[in-house]
Amino acid sequence: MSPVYLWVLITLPGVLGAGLCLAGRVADRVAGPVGVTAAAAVTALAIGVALGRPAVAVPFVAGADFGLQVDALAAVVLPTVAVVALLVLIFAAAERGGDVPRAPSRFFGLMLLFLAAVLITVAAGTLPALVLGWEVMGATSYALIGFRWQDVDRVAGGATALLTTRAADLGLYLAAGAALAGGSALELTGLPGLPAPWRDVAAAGVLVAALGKAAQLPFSFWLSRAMLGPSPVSALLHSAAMVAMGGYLLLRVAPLLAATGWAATVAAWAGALTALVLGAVAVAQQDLKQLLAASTAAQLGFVVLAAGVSAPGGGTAQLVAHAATKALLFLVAGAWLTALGTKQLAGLRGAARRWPVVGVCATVGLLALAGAPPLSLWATKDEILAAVRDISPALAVVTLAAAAVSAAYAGKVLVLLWIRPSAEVVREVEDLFDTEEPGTRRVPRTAQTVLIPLAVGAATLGVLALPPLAAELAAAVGAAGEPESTPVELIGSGVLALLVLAAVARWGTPAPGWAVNWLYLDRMVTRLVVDPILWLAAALARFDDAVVDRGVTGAADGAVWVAGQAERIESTRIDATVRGVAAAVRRLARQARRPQTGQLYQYYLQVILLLLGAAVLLILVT
Amino acid sequence: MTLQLVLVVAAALFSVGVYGALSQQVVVMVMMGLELMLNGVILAAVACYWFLTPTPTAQVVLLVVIAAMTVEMAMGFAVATLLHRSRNSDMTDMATDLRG
Amino acid sequence: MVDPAVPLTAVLVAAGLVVLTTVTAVVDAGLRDPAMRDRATGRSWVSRRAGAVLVPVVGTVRLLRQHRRTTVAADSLLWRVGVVGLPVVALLMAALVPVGPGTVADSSVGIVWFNALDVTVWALVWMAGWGPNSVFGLVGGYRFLAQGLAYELPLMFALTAPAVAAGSLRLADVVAAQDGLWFVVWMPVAFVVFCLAVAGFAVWGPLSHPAGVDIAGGVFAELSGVDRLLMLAGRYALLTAGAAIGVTLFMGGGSGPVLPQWLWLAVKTGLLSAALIGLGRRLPTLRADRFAEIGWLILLPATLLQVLVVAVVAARQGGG
Amino acid sequence: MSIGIAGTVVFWVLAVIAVLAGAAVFWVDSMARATYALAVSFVAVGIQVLLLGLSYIGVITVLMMIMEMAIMAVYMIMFMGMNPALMPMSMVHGKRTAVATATGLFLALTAGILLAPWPARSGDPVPDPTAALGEVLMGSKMLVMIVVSAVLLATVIAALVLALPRGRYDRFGDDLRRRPPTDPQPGGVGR
Repeated sequence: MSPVYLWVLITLPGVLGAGLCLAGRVADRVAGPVGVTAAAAVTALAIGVALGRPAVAVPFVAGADFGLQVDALAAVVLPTVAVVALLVLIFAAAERGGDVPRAPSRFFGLMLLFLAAVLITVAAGTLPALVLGWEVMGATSYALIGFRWQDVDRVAGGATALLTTRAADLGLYLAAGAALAGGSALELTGLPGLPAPWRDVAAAGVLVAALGKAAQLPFSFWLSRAMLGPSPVSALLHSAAMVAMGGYLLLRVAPLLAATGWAATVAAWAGALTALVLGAVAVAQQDLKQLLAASTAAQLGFVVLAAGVSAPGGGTAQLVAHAATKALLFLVAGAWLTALGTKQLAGLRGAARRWPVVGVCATVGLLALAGAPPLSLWATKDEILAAVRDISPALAVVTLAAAAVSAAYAGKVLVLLWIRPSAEVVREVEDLFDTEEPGTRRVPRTAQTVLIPLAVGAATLGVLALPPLAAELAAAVGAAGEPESTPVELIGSGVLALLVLAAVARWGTPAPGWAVNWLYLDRMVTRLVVDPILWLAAALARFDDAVVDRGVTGAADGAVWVAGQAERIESTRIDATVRGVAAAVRRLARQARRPQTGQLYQYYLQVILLLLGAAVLLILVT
Repeated sequence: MTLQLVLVVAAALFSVGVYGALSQQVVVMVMMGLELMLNGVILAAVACYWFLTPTPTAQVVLLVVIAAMTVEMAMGFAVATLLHRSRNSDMTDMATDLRG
Repeated sequence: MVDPAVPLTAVLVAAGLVVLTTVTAVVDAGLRDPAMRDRATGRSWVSRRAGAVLVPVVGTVRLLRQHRRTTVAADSLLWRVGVVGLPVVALLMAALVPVGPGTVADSSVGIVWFNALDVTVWALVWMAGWGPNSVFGLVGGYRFLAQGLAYELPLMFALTAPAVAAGSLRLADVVAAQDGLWFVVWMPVAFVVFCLAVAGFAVWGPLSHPAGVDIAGGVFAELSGVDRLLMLAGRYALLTAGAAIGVTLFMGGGSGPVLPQWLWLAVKTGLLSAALIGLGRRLPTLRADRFAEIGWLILLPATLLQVLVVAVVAARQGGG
Repeated sequence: MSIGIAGTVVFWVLAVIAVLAGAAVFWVDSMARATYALAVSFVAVGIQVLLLGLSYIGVITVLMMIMEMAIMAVYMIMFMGMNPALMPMSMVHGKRTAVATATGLFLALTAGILLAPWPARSGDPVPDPTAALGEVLMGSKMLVMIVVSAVLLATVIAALVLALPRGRYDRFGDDLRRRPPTDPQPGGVGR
């Protein structure tokens, strides 16, 4: 496999995306086809490199290469990202309402740029490459979330996402600095070998960055705000790409976490708690996309947990299966939003009956999310559970509870979607239509078609976590001998999921205020971080006005005073001297004018006399 | 025939030229005075060549003197023509623009 | 200046040459003088020939007997100098020519001397025009100066060409340098310009504007008696002397087979004079203002190119 | 090397002629005569130069000065517009001062000439001074000729600029496109 394909893989979407962005309105007509074609090419290339596993490196910064490599983990994730991106772009190109048709060129350009950044991140073999992909990913995600920049709150949502993840990203720089200080060549595989203090610093930095990106506690709130972006954006960013990259990074550096001793535990607990708490948040949501967002954070909690308990096989399987599932669900939400103009659960009551294909696909996705056997997330979650079980019973309990909670929120949506509404309810539902945007009342055939492969993925990708593939995957990603779930466990968890589903269908779900409002995380951050910083800035501004500015003004006043003194001296003494000299020169000049009579012969006479005088002088001297 | 005697002749020519340059009012006549002075210079230079240093360098000096005469004549005629055209006069007394 | 060693024969040959050709030319002029023409148009062939032969004698005698015309407030001194000066200058030119046995005035800077003499003609012709205090005469004198300015610079460069080729300013050296190939062959431009200049200082042919009929003969207007005779003679003498110099510079001087050197010189000079006289009679007179532009814009660059060619050739031959 | 008795006699006769003709320049009443008196003075000095062995320089002096005086005569007549020999001409100023200065200068120069300790002659003239001059001009003294040529070119241009009453804009029009140019006196080449 030639490394050239790897370069093409990342430069093709990057160059095309930048080109579309720069072309602007001119390229609107071709943007969709170009985007889809590029994504298709990327998919083909991704599959190619996944099979060929090339690695390249070029000198980038002093002491570190820009390295890309496709190891087993990347070989699994790269095609996943590419396929999801392709399907999402096809869906977006097929949409006739919503946000995308407003500026297709910008949308597809940014999406392609984002895709290129994700591909770099996935394939990154060194920290500089990782940072590069990471940063471009963050920047493009901001632009994509704030795609409808005319709405201030959407742009603000993008800013929140960007600022939060950026703040967490600093950890990556910290890690890079620690790696440099520790004498490493900034290769990801070299991080576990760092000397003690630097290794801990690097692990902490990577952990913070990954948790931030993956919307784990305490950073989860930004994901809520990010739901203001277009649905295809959510489908890509919050399923296979950006958020997933946080989990992916932790899977990548799982050896580093394990090497420190404490970081793995922190990651495991953070993941488990997120899975539980955000699951509860999801249960309380009344907005489909908000629910899906919370569920994304929760599901990625399992991935983070897997990284923390050194079960990269299960984590990878969870990542891939969740990507398919969540992309499917976000696209479904987007399709309904475009068609019906609402994403309120109340407004979507009975929506599954309107378009059967969409409804069935949504059901498959939701069942998978719930962990119902034999769908994908049931198997992957169990594999992680098997790993947790050996490490800490407490953690196992929390994890199990989180799995049950996920069945609860999935069941809540499922019930609402398939409900056969009464006439009164139908009126209620129709009142909610078009409250968020004017709906088109139709889902394009292409968009419906796209959902099918995703649904198939959501249903079947569980094989990655089942024998015989599970052991092979675990061995490939470097965790041979990872514990596998026993049939009993599998059956047990499946039964648990089905029981919870049944309970939800029967009794409904609670909606506590703390969960509806995402644990008040947003407010807490405002109080604890934003307000103090603003106060500090105001204080600094006052300091600037009161001290620095006054100093400058004082210096200027002093200079003016000195200048005044100098001016007095100049006008009295120097001026007088100059005048005196000028007067003397004038007198001399007046004298000098006297010989200038204008009469030629007098000039001659003067010359003769002068020359005679000179001759006499010469004779006298010699 | 000695150097001194030839130089005295040259001095005589020069002095006559000086008289002309000082006394004449007409531009062209003034130029004649200047020419006469240079005539004396030529004679003196040749005398020095013959009696003191019979080298080709002396001839170069003479060539330079002749060139100087040429320049003087050309510029003198040009200025005189200009003066005559603009003032309808060829008297140096009327061209006193350089009065200080 | 006159080298005592030069045989008397040389002086005689040179002077004789000039006088002979001058007389011939005067005969020619006499034949065309309207006053004389009647005498040459006898009815019979014999009387016509006899009249023709007698014309110069009669004409000369007539001019010698004629009283001088006087004009008001004439500047006689300058007038006389101008009139007498022309034949004298012609004789001095002839003295420069290397005739068979030797040269009357053999100067190491003969070519420059010739040039100085031809410039002297400027002063003389102008004086002859100025002297009688006559408008036509003065106009003729001015015309001559204007014309002189136009032909003099080309002439100087035309003279430079043979000097460069011969590597010497001595006329005898120039003659010697033409052993084998006459300079006229590869310096045609210089030769033509030279001949034009000869016509110019002889107030002849196309350059006879200073003596034009439109101003009643110009510098000749007020001349009478012996003055007129001298001036006319001087004019033809200049033409002849110029031809002699031209032969020396461009046509190999006295070199030639069988015949003695002085005879070859005489033959060539006679031929060139005849050509000059004949051509001059057949060409129209050029106005001085027209000729000024021709001289500056055509002749001067042409002679400069000629000198360049000659200089390159001379340099390639090893500096002459 | 000497010029012989005859040469000496000729030299002094020429010296007298030169000085007298020079004086005549400011003595005679006629412009033309004054001009040619100066020419005579120059020719006399030129022949003196010739006698002292510098044939080329001497001839050149004669050539140049006759030419110059012929032109100068034209200017004299042109500017003064005077009838020859008719009008007593005395256009002088400060004659007394001039005479005094000239006399004083002559006396001072003579005194200097007679009192100065002149060195002895060094070396003999070369047989062919003209060729020697050429060698020197093309060799060690070439810079002199280069400078002189530049000065002469500048003089030509400056003199034309000063003296010409009409410039190219007068001839070719304001846009320099008029063909043929308007001249008060048409020339000889094609016009």
